[in-house]
Amino acid sequence: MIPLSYYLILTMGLYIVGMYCLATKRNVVRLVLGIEIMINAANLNFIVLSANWTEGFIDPLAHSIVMMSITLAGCISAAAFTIIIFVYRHYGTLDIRELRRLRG
Amino acid sequence: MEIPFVLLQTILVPAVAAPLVALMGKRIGKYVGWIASAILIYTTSLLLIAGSTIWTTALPISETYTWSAVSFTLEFGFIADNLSLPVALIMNLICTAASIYSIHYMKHRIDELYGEENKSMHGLYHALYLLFPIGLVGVALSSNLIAMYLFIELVLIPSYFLLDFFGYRERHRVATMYFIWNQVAAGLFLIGAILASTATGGSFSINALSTISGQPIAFWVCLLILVGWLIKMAAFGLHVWLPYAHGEHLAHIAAIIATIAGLGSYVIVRLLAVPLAADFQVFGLPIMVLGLITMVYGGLLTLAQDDVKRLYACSTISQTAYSLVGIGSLTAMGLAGGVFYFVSHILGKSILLCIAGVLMMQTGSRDMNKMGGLAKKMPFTAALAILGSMILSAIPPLSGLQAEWVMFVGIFQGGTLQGALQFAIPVIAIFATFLTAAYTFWPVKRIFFGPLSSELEDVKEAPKSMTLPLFILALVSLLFGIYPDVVMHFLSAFF
Amino acid sequence: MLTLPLDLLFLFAITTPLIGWLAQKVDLPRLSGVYATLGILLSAFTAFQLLLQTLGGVVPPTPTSGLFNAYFDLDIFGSFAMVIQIGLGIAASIFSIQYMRSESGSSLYYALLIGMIGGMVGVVTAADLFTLFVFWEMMCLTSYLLVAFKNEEPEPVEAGIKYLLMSSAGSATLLFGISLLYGMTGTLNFGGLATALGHATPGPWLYIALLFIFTGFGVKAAIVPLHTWLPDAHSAAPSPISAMLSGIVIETGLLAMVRVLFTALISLQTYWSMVFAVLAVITMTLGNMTALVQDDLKRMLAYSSIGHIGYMLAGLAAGTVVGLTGTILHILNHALMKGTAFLCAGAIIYRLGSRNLADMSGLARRMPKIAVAFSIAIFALIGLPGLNGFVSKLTLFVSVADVNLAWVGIAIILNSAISAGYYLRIVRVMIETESEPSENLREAPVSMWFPIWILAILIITFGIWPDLVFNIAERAALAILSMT
Amino acid sequence: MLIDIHLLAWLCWIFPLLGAAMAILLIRIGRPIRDYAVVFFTFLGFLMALLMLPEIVRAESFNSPAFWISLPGGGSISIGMLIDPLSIILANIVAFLSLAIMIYSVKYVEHEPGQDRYWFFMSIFITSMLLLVLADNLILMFIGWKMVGICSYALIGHYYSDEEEHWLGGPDPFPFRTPSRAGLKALLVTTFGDVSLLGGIVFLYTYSGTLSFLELYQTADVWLAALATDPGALTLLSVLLLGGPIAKSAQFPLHEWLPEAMAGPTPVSALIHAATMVKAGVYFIARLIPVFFYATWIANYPEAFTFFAVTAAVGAITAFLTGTQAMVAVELKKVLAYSTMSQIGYMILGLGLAGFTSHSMTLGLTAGIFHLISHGIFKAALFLCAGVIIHTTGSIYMSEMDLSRRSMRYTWIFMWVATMSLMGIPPLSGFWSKEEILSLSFETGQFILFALALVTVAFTAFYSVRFMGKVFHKNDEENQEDKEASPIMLVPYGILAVLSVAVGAIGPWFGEQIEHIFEAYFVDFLGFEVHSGTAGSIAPAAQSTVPLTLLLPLLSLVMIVIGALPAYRFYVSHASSSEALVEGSGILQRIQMFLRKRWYINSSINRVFVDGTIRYRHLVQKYIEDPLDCLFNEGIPRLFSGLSKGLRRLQTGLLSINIQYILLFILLALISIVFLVVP
Repeated sequence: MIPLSYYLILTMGLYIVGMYCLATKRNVVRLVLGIEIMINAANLNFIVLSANWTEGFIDPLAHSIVMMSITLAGCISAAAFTIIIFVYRHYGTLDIRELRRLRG
Repeated sequence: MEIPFVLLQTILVPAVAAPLVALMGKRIGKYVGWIASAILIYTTSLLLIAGSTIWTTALPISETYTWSAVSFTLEFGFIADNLSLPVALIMNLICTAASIYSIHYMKHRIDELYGEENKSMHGLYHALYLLFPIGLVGVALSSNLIAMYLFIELVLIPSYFLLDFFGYRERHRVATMYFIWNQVAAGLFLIGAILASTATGGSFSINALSTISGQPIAFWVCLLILVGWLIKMAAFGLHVWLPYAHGEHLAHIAAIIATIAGLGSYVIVRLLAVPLAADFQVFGLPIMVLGLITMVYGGLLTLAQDDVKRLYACSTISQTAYSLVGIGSLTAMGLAGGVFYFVSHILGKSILLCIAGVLMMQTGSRDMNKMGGLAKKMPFTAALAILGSMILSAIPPLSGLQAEWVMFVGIFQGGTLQGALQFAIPVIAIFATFLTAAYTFWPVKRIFFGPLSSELEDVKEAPKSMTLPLFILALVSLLFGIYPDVVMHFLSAFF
Repeated sequence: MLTLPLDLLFLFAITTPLIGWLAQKVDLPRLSGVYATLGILLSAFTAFQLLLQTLGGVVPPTPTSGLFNAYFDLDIFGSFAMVIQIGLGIAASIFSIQYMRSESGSSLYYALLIGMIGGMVGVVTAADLFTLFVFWEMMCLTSYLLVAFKNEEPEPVEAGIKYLLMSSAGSATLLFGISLLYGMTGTLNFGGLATALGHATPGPWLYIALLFIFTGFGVKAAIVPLHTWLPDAHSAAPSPISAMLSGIVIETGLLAMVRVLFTALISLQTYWSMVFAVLAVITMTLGNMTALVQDDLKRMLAYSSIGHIGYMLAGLAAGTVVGLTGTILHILNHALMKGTAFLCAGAIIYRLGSRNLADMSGLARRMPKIAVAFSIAIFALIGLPGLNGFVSKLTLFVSVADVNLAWVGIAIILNSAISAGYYLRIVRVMIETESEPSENLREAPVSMWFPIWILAILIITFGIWPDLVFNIAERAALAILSMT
Repeated sequence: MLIDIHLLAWLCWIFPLLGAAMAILLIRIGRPIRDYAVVFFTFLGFLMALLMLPEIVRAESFNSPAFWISLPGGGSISIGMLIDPLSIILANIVAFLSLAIMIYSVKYVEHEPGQDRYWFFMSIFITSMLLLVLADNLILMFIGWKMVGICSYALIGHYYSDEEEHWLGGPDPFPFRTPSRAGLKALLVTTFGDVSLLGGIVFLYTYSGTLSFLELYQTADVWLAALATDPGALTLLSVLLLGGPIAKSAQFPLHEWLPEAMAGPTPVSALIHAATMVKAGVYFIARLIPVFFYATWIANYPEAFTFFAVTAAVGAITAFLTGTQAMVAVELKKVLAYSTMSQIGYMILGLGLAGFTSHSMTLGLTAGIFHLISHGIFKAALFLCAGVIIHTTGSIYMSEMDLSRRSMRYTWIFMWVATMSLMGIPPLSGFWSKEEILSLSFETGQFILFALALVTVAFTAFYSVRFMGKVFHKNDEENQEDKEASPIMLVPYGILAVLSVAVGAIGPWFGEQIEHIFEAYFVDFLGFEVHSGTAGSIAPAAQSTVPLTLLLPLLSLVMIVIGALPAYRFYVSHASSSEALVEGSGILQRIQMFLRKRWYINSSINRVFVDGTIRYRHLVQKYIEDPLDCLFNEGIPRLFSGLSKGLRRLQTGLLSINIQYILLFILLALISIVFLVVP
């Protein structure tokens, strides 16, 4: 059996990847994907931990949570893309660095 | 005579009246000022009655109203005792006089700024003005630190708005500056108050203050409250806001600001010098030295002014420092004298600042270099200016001298002074008072004496409604001068 | 069936677009607004009743059967927060009737608004962390869309996408943290978390969980340095939404944080209270300092919200009954004050068409009702006694001074003094002599100044008579502290 | 006794106060009634003083103070009137001279502006002076003292509009001074002294715990002992207390206000010089002498001798200094002013000498007070005459005066009488009183002081003859246009001149009586015993008195002749011309200039204090206030706005940077966890 820590390192890694994506990428769509990665890191965590809790028993709570979470992530993406469309309309680009009207 | 809730009435009646006054102003314009003044005359007489009760029974009157009692007790406690009553009474009196004075003065100023027919401005002004007596009397009568803070801040609001609405020249900038300085000062006071309350077990009562005496926190409490009030008292280094605030404020509001500055002596005595006497000891010498520097510096600064209003503004810096030196001596005589001097000084200073307003109104100028010989045209005003100067310069039979000698006895006794300082500080201090005569009477000469310039030929005497209230203040000062026990009876019983 | 206010909110959230569609047919553009307001009013009424019940010691009936069984738990804390949230919602909604009249799809706007309120109500009444998270996301989603609602302009859209990205990153972090907590205890119920973790010696994972959860909520609550989305979003959103965001949405982050901190993470209190103390000072200082040089009225108010979040954090840092009381009370007071301020700003923008402070000079003479209410709000924000802001700030200071964090209290007071610098600029500009842009202004319509004045009167009332709410706030704080 | 003596004393100063009230209240009734009402009340005051006079022979003090102020710690201050020989003498002098001057004023101010003001302040002036001399404690006395000052301010600056005809000083190259400036100067200079005096009083009180004169006398041993334990305290007390009299009585170095105090109406000058104000200092020193005498000679605190040393030195220097200036002054009133200072110098010298030996207390007191009396009489007469002269000629400069001796015969005679009294020609009153001072200074062995005083006698004779000659003896052509003064003006100074003669006639007896009374009062009644032969005393000069009584008057007569003769030749007989003499000699020219420039004392004080203040007053503003202002009111806002702008840059608008903040936060939190928690 693979120790739990490996999974946790993996999910942490995923989380960091998501963050890295958010911090470095320019394209807004990629940023949304970054967020998806982060949410999925958390989801994965739930799954991993659900199995870990009791030997040989998988907690259904975690799975229902993940189901719900995926739905929410979908909603977020939907909302994000709605706004992104307007971003493109107004700015003519998807480069987040071009969105600098608001500062200071 | 027993009047129910006499102290609460003093605070509450103007507060309730303020919105009504604002509304009535829309209808009757400047005449609303008489209503406001009548209200203040009523509260003054209430305080007088309270004063007579205390005089005869020697027992303080106290009233307590709970404000909030959940996590910690916040109270509106009022106490009129031998220390607070004379201070409250005199401040209410000044507010009353200034209120009557302002009826005509404000008409002039509002006409100038907002046009002839602006009635609602009168209502606004008088409503805001009514907050001053509430705040000032409230500070004096509070028996609770938070209530005191509330009243301190309450004074700030009308002074900010009145400065911004009706002040002179750079009024908008100065209003903000004034507000922030005072906000910082009040903030420091609040910090001190709360620190004290943590040490007393959550009580904000002034009576409880003495329980923290001797604890290390008492030092910080003293320091914070002291520095907060030193800002308000415009001690040297912290005084730079005051010439602006006085200079640009309406004349009689400047008088009230001077009152606030002087009130510091009362608060320091009330909160620090008496309940925390042992912990306040270390501040004695520094306060005296600071007071001394401020006295001299304020005097020199006053001599440097050509602007009639800034002149009396700067003199406030110097005069308030007198009380500071008195308080710094930490002797009973010094403290009593410091408070007495404050009472006496604000009478004079109110007269003088109001006179500055009269001059600005009647001559349209505030530059002393352009004045001269006005005594011929405005004999009453000139007489008032001299009376005011006499109070400041401690010339009997007005009250200045009585206050000054009581205070200087305290300073010479100088509880905390040792060695050479024991002689040096009092002697320097008393010689510094010479400057007062110079900076009050020299301007009198510049403004009122000498040949009248042709531009000022048309100047007229101010109306009676402006000069008479000031004469009453001078009469009060005369009373204190001839029979100082009117004040000292109270103060001696306290200390 | 959830709880009664929530049910009503959902009902109206769903039906408002229908009414809006209907309204379009009968050409009554304000109908959907009125309908939504009625809905919020109704739910406010029920929420208020719930509050009275909880205060009376009665545990209100939460659904005993059905899908969401036991996932809600009504205590005084929750019901009090709920009343604040819905109450501010009423004001925003009434204000919007006129403000959003010309917007297309205003029924959608109301639906989103009600949804946001619903989300917040869910967050504070949730009995377990995941329910909390779901409603949290609901609140976030609706707020993203509301910020970007005026999509015909570039700024709201830009603010919206940035807000969305940052806040979602925060949400993801939060979820990650929740998953760790779940991993440690196997339950997400607050009661369960409290029993499992409340008295245990903290292990390293608990710290990590704290970090993630705190960061997650912190982004929403705009704790420096996680605050960067806030000035953009708050200034670009429609003013009633700004009022909601500043007044209660970001505070909901704090409220949620309180729930978790005082149950699952109570064993780390000594650690996080120190961190909070530092962050409180940084947050309030940065917020107030940055606001000093703003020329955009709404942006200034937005920064000031950051400052106030700092004050609230101080109470959490104290972590005592007094501290929590102070925080809860300040959340209420800030909702009133900042709500008034943003709605006033909205009314001004509605008439003036500009957010620039310099254009507003002389406003007081043209729009006296708005100017007076605005001034009241501003003086309350400064913390002048007699107005509500003072009482809560005082409570906060006392609480930190009690636990030997007096320096935080001193920072609060000095910050109040600094903040006077920019707050007063607003007052000053309004009462300055008139300028050209403000010459032809008229007073704002009734539906705008009415909610503003309701809030302003509450500001004064709670200032003069703080015990009206002080009591409840304290009991709410006790309710939180009794969870472990 | 018809009326209780305490009541008399109170009424004595209350009546003039009522007179002041009349001056205001009766404005509308009409001028003559008002004037006479005021004068009448002054008269009543005088009457009260007169009624007290019989009590003087009892040589006791009457004092029944009434409660006035309660002080912290249970103490209190009572006030009352102190009636003892010293105060009775002074009160009588003041009240009498004031009455004469007030009667004179009725006519004098007939056509002057601001009469209400004039009468009001004159009455208050008299009130305060009477209050000053009758007060039984230091504070009450100080109140009178200060009120005298403010009244003098108002009266000197009576012509506040500064019309050119009221200017003072000049002619070129000497600067003109305006009345309002003169008033201010008088107020400020005396205030400087007052401040010092107040300091002294308060300082004294901290040791003595009482302000009452009688109690101070009675408890002198106790509080002096306390005072003497602090080194320097007695010296400090002496200097502080003397500051007041020195300024008030126009003594060196605070004397420069008096010459310019001539700017007011002449009766005011008369009042200031003869009856009030400048005499206050003399009175106060006389009051203090017993105490300091006790300290020096009986309690043996050598420090207390400072008081006497300073007093005597100041008196002698002033007498000499101002005597020289009087010789060259060009304005009539200014000559008289210098002469006043010079004469007051004598009085102060006499009082100072009281403490030089262990037995000279009453001698010194007598000498000082006697001279005060006689000077009061003749100086009042001189000023009143001068008022008439200036009125008649319309000029303040003696060079422009040329009066007819015939048509103004009475004035001429009275003025000569007064002048001779001033010169000290026997048997006029001035001679006897001056002799006492001279002989005392000789007897105590203070030969420098004696020499100064003696030389001043010659100066006095010179300037006296000079001004009389210049006014009345300019040429022999009789100027018929001049009219004698109206009786209402003439009578007052006539009476004064007669009185001068009368007092002179009984001079020695008069002096002796005063001495007896003081002896009986201070020594027998109060118990300030004078032991002869106390350590450190100068050998008593008792055996040499017989030759001295002859030698000294002779010597001073010689000095008078030395002084008067040249003046007579220059100004009366016109046998030679002083201008020619001065122009012929460079040294004399320089001396004349030096004297006219008032030894440059005035100009240097002016330069340092007045011009310095005016010129450099803005420096404070510029170098302290403005930088502070800049620091606080611009610097701090700028600092904050700078910080604010800096912090604003954190808000870059770049999402990636925002995310980096989050990462940074997480990182910092992690570090803090690692460092704070893990170990």
